[in-house]
Amino acid sequence: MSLDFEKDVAEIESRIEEFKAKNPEPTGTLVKELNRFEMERADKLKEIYANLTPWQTVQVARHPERPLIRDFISGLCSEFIELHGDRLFGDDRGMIGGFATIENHRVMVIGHQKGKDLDEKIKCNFGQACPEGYRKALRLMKLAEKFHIPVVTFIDTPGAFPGRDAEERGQAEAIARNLLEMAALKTPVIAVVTGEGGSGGAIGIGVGDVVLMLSNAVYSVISPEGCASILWRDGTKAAEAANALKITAKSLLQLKIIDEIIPEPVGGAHRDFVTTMKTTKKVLLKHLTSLKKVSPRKLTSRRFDKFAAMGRFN
Amino acid sequence: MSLDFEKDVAEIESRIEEFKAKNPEPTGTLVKELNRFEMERADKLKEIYANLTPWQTVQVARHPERPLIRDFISGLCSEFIELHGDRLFGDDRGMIGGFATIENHRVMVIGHQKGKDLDEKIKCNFGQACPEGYRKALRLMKLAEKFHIPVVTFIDTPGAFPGRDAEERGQAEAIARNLLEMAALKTPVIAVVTGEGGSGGAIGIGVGDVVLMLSNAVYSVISPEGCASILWRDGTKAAEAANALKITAKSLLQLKIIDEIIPEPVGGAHRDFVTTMKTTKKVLLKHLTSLKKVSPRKLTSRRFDKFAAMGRFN
Amino acid sequence: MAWFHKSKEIAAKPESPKKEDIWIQCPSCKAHIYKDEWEKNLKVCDRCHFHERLTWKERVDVLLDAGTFVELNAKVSWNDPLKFSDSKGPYAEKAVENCEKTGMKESVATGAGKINGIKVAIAIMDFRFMGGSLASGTGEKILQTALYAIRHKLPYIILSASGGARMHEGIISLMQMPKTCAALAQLREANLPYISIMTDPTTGGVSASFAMVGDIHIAEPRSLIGFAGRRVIEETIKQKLPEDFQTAEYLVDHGFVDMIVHRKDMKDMLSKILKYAGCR
Amino acid sequence: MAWFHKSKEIAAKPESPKKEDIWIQCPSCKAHIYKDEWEKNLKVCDRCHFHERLTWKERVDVLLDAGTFVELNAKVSWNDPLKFSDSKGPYAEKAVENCEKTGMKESVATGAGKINGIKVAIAIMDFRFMGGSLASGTGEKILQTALYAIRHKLPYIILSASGGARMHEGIISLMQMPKTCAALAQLREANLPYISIMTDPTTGGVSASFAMVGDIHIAEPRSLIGFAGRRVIEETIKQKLPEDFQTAEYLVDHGFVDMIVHRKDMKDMLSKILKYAGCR
Ligand SMILES: [Zn+2]
Ligand SMILES: [Zn+2]
Repeated sequence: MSLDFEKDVAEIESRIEEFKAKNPEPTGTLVKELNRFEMERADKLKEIYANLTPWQTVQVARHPERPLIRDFISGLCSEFIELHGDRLFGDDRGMIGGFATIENHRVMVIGHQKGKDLDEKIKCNFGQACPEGYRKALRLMKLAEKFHIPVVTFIDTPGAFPGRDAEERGQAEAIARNLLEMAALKTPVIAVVTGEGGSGGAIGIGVGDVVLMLSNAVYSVISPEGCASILWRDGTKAAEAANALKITAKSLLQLKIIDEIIPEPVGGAHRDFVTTMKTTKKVLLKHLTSLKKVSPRKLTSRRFDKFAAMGRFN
Repeated sequence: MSLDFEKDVAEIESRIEEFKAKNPEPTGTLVKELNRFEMERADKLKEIYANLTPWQTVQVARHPERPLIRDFISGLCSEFIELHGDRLFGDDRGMIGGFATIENHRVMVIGHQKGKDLDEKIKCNFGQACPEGYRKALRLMKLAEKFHIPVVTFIDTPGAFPGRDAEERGQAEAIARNLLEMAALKTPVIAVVTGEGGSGGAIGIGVGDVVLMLSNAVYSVISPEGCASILWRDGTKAAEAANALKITAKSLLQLKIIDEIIPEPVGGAHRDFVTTMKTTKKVLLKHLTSLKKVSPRKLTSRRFDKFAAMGRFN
Repeated sequence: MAWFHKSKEIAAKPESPKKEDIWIQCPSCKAHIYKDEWEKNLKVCDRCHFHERLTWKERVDVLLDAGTFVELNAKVSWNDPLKFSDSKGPYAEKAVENCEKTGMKESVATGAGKINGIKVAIAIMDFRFMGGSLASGTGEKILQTALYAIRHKLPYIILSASGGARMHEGIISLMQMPKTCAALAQLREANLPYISIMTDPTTGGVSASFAMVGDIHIAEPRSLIGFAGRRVIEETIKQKLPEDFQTAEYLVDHGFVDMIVHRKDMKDMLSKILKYAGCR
Repeated sequence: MAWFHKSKEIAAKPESPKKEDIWIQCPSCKAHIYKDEWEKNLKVCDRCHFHERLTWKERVDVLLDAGTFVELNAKVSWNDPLKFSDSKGPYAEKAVENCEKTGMKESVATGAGKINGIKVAIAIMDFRFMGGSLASGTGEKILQTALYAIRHKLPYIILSASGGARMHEGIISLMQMPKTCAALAQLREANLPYISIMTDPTTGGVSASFAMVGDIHIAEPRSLIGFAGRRVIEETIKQKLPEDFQTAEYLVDHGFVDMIVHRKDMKDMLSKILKYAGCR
């Protein structure tokens, strides 16, 4: 699937296809010509992605082929043992987690699950977790704390599920509880915003010692559409809202909300899973290794200082 | 309401009524005669209650006019501030609790609520608590631990609610969790079996440093009817089962399951709330005063030893 | 109970009273109520028990012993970290307007005071300041007051009144959720009591952070309390929600609020509870 | 994997095999299965994945490294504190029969052993002994093994298989619920891992005590797990329950079981999990 601002690339790609159809086995100058096309395509892609607007970045972050948590797990981990349930009410498919091994690090992986096909998407509410999802996440974090293994969360949600049942079962309480307990958790926490970092639903598993973000991910207090419809009274002004909200990795690094950007391959993570995983793994391993050396007491005290400093300007 | 084994008393009572109807304003010998009737009644009642069988005790423990938790609260406490909810799913009316003051002791009171009239009975499932009831109880106990005030539980339940929803929301987990957390609770816990101590539903709030029991209360692993229908394959053999199960306060004191019996007035607690409350208060105050002096560490270690010794015969 | 003495003093000498000066209409049941009676009732309708929103100063008058309130963090003000502008112009202009309108610098006032003689740290949100929205200054004041409570071993009381996070500060306002909760984690670590009072409305990012992690949760009658907005939920589930959805009473039934307390009883209830928490 | 070698050795030399010696019928789907295949499959039907109940010795063979199991608390036996008798006679007689039938003294066997080289404390309930019921001896052995785990800094694994508390010991059997949980509270205090494995059936007082407070909850496929009995619930709600009610799979959906693990994979799964718990 090609995004609307990629139409120049799409055009080159269709020329390439045409060329290949005409020349099924190119030789000599034809090969050179094909290479030229390919380079032209790569240059165009690079140019576009070097200059993505915030709203275009939102499109990339929401791309239907963007790697989801299960892709990250299989791309990064040599072992994954999924654990289910909140021990209170249910097992939210929109929030998954379990033991995982990344190289020589045993960790607890937790994150939003958007689902690949429609069936799965419906089962996991398109990545909008319910209270039982946040409570499952908390249970696994407390287990990680007991077992002295770090927590790695993958954030990719449009937001916490805004349903009647979710409200009745305490969506607000579940997120709030996680914020408090994560602040006090005596084991390292690394949060990675991989796609959409949607408001309370994102921060509900996002209180990390280190917060990482893929270069085309977004992280925001409200969706650009939601903000536009409230502050611009016009949902179509989403691009302007996206701009104003400063939701890209670059802006968030400047604002000291995130600690490091994980660069995506040219054209976005969805175009090259292998490279995306390789880069993500490298950054994760670096932080896992360094956090391992910090005492639990120092960890929580640093984590407090980190979040306490956010929005302190006086 | 008169119980079937009280028919001799009932007979005397109806004679007294008859006598009073005939002699609305008795004088002289008539007064003496009336006094004789009254004494006869008192003697009979005393005789019956001194020789209650276990199955008769069950009838008294379940008497519709027996004092319920709200009666104990208003009879014992100068202040009660009810607290609601488990912060997870709901507010179980079958398990109530809150801050209370007994003389000069601030405590957390928690207990089963059977309900007085049919409406209330239905709302609180006839004292059969749901998982959210046990979780509310646990929340209040943890709050008491934080605030350094003792917990006093009042046990009066046919058992935990055996409904589909209760199972789905983890009746087993909720009770089990309470058993573990109560064992570890760093504040004094006094449990009082006031009526029916029904199996898991009772012990779910029954892990006390001191376990008290009203003299006509019962406490059992299974209802006599349930036991009879399984082991005798005949539900009408409840009296035999009640006998075999050793469910009376006297038996349980011998078995070292309870620590002290709170004597009820002659004829049972339902015949004299005032005396019942007075006696209960006295016993409670004695234990509150004595437990206050024990350090939290010593409390939990003694509590462990106490329950660890139950059923240790080798 | 001392009540609105300052505002009443001002309002006490009308030159020539018009009808609107003598009675007001209850915003909920539309009953007509004499203004004096309304004020005497702490802005609560005695017909429908509707609790009108109060300013932070009115809250101080209702809850704290007269003359005991000391404001803290008064210098902390709103910020504009994103240089935010929307179709109605710059956030900075709007913020300045709100400051002028309310005499506040942010959506919360914080300080210390006494409740029937018991010293407390307290944060009081004021809905008039940009809908009581949670922004960097709000979070900072709530955090600093928690730290003050820890330093002075005081119980902490927060009165929430908020539509949620303030979009104009973008992600910074979202981060006030973990920030305030991290402060409350420290308070818990210090074993100090925290009472959360939810007033109308307590929604969005405020309900999903400090308001929902109290040792005790008290709500004013009929207050709106919830995470997502009614309209969003109705659009999601394609169904009408029940009338009492997200009311304080509804939250009691669903296990998230300990008790509903009428405004006139709030102060005494707080002091009673604080005594159980060992505060003197 | 070593499997039932002892029992197989005995069964290996039939004099003249009858039909019933060659095949068995799956108790669940009624399919006919060659006995050799059935045993090789660890008594699991490969058609319907029904997991037949195992004896504690079979469990040892499936889960522990060969020759590593050391029994503990072997002298602890059943008790008759109430001198209990029912219509079928004294409990004592029944208990003696069960001892003879099973070679056990109580419904659980406890000890220590190794799982792929990792040392563990383990308690294995056996349904053959009075329906795996929880009684004073059972509770005492489970408690003592927890204390052993604490002394030797070992993870603790309990395999439950029980219909619930043993009525014949009355209140004493009920008290094994807080007793075992108090032991597990001590284990938690010592920061040691506890894995609860629920096999068919795990119900009543066992589900409402030690089985449900594990760090990790594993269940065998299709195991019955629940508090109240199906018939009691149906009588209470006056409705038929769904077919899969109280199955292991149902409990995963409702949040109470972490994972369903097939018998043949159980040992490896345990050793994997124990490594995450820091056990060597
Ligand atoms: Zn009104
Ligand atoms: Zn089968």
